[in-house]
Amino acid sequence: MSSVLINSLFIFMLAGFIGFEVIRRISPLLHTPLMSLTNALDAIAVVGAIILVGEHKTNFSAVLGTLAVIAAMSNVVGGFLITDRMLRMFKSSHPTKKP
Amino acid sequence: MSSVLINSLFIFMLAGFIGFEVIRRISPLLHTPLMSLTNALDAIAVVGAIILVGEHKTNFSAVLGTLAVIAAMSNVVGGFLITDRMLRMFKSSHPTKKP
Amino acid sequence: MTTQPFMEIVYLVASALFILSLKWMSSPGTARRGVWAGEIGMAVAIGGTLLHHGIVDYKWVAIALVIGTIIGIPLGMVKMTAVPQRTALSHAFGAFCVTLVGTAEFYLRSPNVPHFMMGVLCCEVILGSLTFTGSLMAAGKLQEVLPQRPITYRGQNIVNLGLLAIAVAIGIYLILHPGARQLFPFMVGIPLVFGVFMIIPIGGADMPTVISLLNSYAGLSAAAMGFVLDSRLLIIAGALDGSSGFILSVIMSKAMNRSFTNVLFGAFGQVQAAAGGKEERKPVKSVSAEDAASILMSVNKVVIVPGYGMAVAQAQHKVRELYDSLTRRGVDVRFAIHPVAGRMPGHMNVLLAEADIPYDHLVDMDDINGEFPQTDVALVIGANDVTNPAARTDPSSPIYGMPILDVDKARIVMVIKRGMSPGFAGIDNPLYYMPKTLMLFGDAKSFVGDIVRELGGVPAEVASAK
Amino acid sequence: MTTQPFMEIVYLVASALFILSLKWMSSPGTARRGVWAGEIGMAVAIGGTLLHHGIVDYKWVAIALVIGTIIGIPLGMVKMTAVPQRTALSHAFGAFCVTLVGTAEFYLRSPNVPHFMMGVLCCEVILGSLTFTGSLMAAGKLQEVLPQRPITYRGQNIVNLGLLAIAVAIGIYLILHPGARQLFPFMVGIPLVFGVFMIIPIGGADMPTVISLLNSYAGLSAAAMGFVLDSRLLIIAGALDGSSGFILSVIMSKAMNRSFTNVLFGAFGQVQAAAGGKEERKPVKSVSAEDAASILMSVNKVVIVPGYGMAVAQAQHKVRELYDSLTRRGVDVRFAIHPVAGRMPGHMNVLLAEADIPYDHLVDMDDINGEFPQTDVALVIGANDVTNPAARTDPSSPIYGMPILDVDKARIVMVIKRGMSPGFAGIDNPLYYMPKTLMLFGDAKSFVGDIVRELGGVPAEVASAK
Ligand SMILES: NC(=O)c1ccc[n+]([C@@H]2O[C@H](COP(=O)([O-])OP(=O)(O)OC[C@H]3O[C@@H](n4cnc5c(N)ncnc54)[C@H](OP(=O)(O)O)[C@@H]3O)[C@@H](O)[C@H]2O)c1
Ligand SMILES: NC(=O)c1ccc[n+]([C@@H]2O[C@H](COP(=O)([O-])OP(=O)(O)OC[C@H]3O[C@@H](n4cnc5c(N)ncnc54)[C@H](OP(=O)(O)O)[C@@H]3O)[C@@H](O)[C@H]2O)c1
Repeated sequence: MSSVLINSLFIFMLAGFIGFEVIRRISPLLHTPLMSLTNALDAIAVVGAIILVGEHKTNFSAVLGTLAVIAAMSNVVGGFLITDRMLRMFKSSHPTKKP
Repeated sequence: MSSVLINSLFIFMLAGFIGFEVIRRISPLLHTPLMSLTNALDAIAVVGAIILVGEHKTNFSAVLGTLAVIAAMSNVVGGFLITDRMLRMFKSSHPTKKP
Repeated sequence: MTTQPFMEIVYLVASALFILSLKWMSSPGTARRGVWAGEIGMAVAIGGTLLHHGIVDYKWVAIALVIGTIIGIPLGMVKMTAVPQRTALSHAFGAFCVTLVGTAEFYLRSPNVPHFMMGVLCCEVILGSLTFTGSLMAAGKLQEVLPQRPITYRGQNIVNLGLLAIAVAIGIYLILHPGARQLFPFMVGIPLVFGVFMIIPIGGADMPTVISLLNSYAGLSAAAMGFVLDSRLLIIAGALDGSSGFILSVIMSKAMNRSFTNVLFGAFGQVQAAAGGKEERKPVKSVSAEDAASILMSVNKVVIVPGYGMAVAQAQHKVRELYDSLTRRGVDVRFAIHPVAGRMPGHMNVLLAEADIPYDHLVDMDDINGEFPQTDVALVIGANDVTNPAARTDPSSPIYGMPILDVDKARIVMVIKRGMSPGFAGIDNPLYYMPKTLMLFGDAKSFVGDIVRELGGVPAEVASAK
Repeated sequence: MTTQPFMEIVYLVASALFILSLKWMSSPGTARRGVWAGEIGMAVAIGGTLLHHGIVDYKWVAIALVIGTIIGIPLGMVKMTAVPQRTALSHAFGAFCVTLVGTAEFYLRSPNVPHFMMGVLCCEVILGSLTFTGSLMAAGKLQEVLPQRPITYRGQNIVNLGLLAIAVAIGIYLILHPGARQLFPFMVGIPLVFGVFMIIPIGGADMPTVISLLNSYAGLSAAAMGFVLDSRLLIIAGALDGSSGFILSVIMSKAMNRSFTNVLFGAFGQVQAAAGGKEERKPVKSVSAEDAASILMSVNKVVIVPGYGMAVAQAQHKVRELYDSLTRRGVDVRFAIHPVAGRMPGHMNVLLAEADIPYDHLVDMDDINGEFPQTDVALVIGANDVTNPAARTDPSSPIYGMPILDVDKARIVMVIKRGMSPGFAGIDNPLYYMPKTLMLFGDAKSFVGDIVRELGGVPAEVASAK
């Protein structure tokens, strides 16, 4: 068990490092869409909730799980939707226009 | 077991990504020292070899292990040594000199 | 979360896609591909999970997914100006989900929960629940259903920290005695209360910084949930979200030169009171839309500096018209974007992009500041603090040291705002009293509209003449 | 490799340090800190491992570590010009270690090795052993103890690929029947042979590219070993090494515009034969050191373009003297560094750094190419291909499309080389026949020395005058 946790620590360390490296380089132009994107990705928690509901170990867990799925799923849909809407708005003038 | 392998795949994926992200950004100025550094880091294989020798399960494995430790250890020492020697050579003229 | 190799592979793929998604997000050219990668990753992960052997009851899963989608769509269609509160709301949802799952897991597993595992579980639940109520409060303040102004009383910080301390103490007790089920509700409840109290003393304008902090909390709690469920995918997503929220808050506080503590303990509230409404009496030069228009007609290089006021007034489309008629006249128009102009990171970019202004004409502070000396007119539209020279010159100013747009270096400065009232920082702006500065008093939208009308008639012909 | 939590934490720390080490390597300012991080990580990891409960026999471990150190020190002290072969040699050592461990593990575990695990083990051993002999061969060719020229015979590729195929086939059989211990030696032996054959047809000058390929193989085999031993630290180090090797080879092949296959199957050999020694007869303008010196004295901006010849002639210190006396005269001197000038990535940078030339005067190709038109003299010292305008102009040239330094755009071009013989690519260089080009025939070291002597007398006084 403890080795599973250690392992999770490794994953966390690596992913955290990637997060810092990648996000530090994201142009300020995109900070708002970035927020909504990470938000949608974060909603991957839905998989945990799904299993909770699906396994239906106790009614209590199933009820909490259902609410959790609803909350997370609305983030998934809403997050991706608005991110895409924002990005569709970003248009480049053709470089010729540039000084 | 198989879950251990999956897990190794995760680690490999994450570390590989970090490798690409970080190394793509290393200035050409430092490509030679970079080679010798990664080389030294790679020699971390020595830990595997050490355990092989130390556990001394069979004479055969112990002998192979000993050779392996020797090879890897010489990379550790040699690699770090030359990298540091190279880097010590890189000097900056004070920014004033810059155009 | 499972040991089916097949699913693990699915999750591996999803993780890779998530990482690529963020990577592609780094430039406008590839950003949309990034979103697609994220969507595919998500679909793969959910699809794979549904095939999980353990799942016996599909009905409720399906129902929940449908309801979630139905709620999600409107959340995805909100107006661009509502994005800040929407973001806050979605943090609340995320944290809600995490807290619920954490709670369920606890009651399923306790009393036999290993110490470390219980520790992680406590982090998950505490972070989750305080993020939940905190984000709801933040959303409320941004939506202005709650009072914007900071509500402070003496001993506030002691009370808050006390609450948190109790929650943590309970957590520690639970780590040692995972069987104490009756205590768990308190470990959920107290942080819920703390979340509310935490936001009360913080002014509405500080919410964006708070939001990104809450963002990273949400990420961390999700990662913790990943630890509990041994889901690498979840750990990775959580870590990415956490670091992103953290980095954004750092960027913001830097650009506002404030410290987290400073934001969290609402120090600005006092400053506001103290610095507010000083030296209003100095004379300013105020001109009409005609005069402004006639000046703008005659120059070569204009830099437009949008700010929170443009957002409030919804003036971005009028600004677009101004941009058009000026460029049609051959005037070189750029936009100077301060990292914290408006009320969320990238606020101005999104609004101007919405108004179809090409993003390569939106110039970051560091790049544009060099150009102001060669600029004929710096047209400030509803921006204030981000143009305040006091940040450069007056060590006594509360925003001293905050990097600003050097509009005061331009040949002429025009400022569109409704009155002399200060901006977010609540301090007066010397810029307005400079001889080169012309104040254009009025609502951003209508005033810009007037200028466009003044410029009006001609461009069509000019265009055809060209 | 173990489940002692303590050790796992140690390895976690080591992994983090390794990653930071590479991150800090990215700029000269932090590079040395990077090395320290790597060293500490290594020390921590080895130290932690020695505390591993399983270790019963410390004697041999200690002996091996000492011997390794003793061998390592001279390997760390080689001359800078010997760095390429040293690198090759260390890849050989690394691969050797991996292969041995893989072999030992197989005999310890077989017949009960799960399929996937056995698959990884095969990758480890095959990659390891071919990298071992391959790197030895490469080192030999670079050290010139082996014939540099490519040795080719018909059907060579079929033979080689055949060998590899057999090894892989054996591997697959072993995956299915991990008990077939008697087959294992072949799976080690055949790749050893393949490694030799693989290098035979490749010319000495192509070795650097090969080396970086072998570098990534070494990394991958180490990572595979990590899979077998379930050591995350090893997987991470291997992945980092693998990607670094891969990226460097890509950079090199791009800069030489060649494909891996092209390098690996020695296609250049033919080209060399084909393109070698054409149009030698055209007239060239050859001048003496005095003339060169007097020109250099009279100009403002000189760009020095070092190449393989400077390395061969060990001319870097003389070049430093030249740089000094010119700068003392107030001439603006820069160095133009082509990514594949010399025979390994960063070759010129290391040599010039060794000669104490400040690295901020070493300018990358992309940055300097714009400056040549404003350059009075482009002084080419032992470089050839990287200055060959044919790469821009002549679609029939084998190096057409390879990015080059546009020295031909400078007002005057001076080329120091011993004769008219071609460079690595084995093709003639139109640059030498341009009217603006002056050939300075001679060994780089002595010729630069002469120029410095010619410039000689004056500078001291000039310096004092200043
Ligand atoms: N971007 C972020 O992430 C973020 C986060 C937190 C805090 N902040 C803070 O927010 C501030 C942003 O600076 P800023 O210059 O963009 O805005 P600001 O300093 O808040 O000033 C906005 C100005 O716009 C004017 N205004 C308001 N409504 C208007 C309307 N309808 N028409 C015309 N003008 C209007 C106001 O003056 P009148 O009332 O006289 O019209 C006000 O002075 C900074 O202090 C920053 O630290 C930003
Ligand atoms: N850097 C890498 O990683 C790498 C890897 C693989 C291949 N390569 C290849 O290597 C080549 C490098 O280009 P390069 O321009 O640096 O070198 P080059 O094209 O190989 O030309 C070197 C020139 O230096 C001259 N030279 C040799 N010894 C000399 C001495 N002692 N004194 C003066 N001149 C001497 C030679 O002409 P003389 O004999 O007439 O003197 C030769 O023409 C490129 O083709 C590149 O693709 C590079």
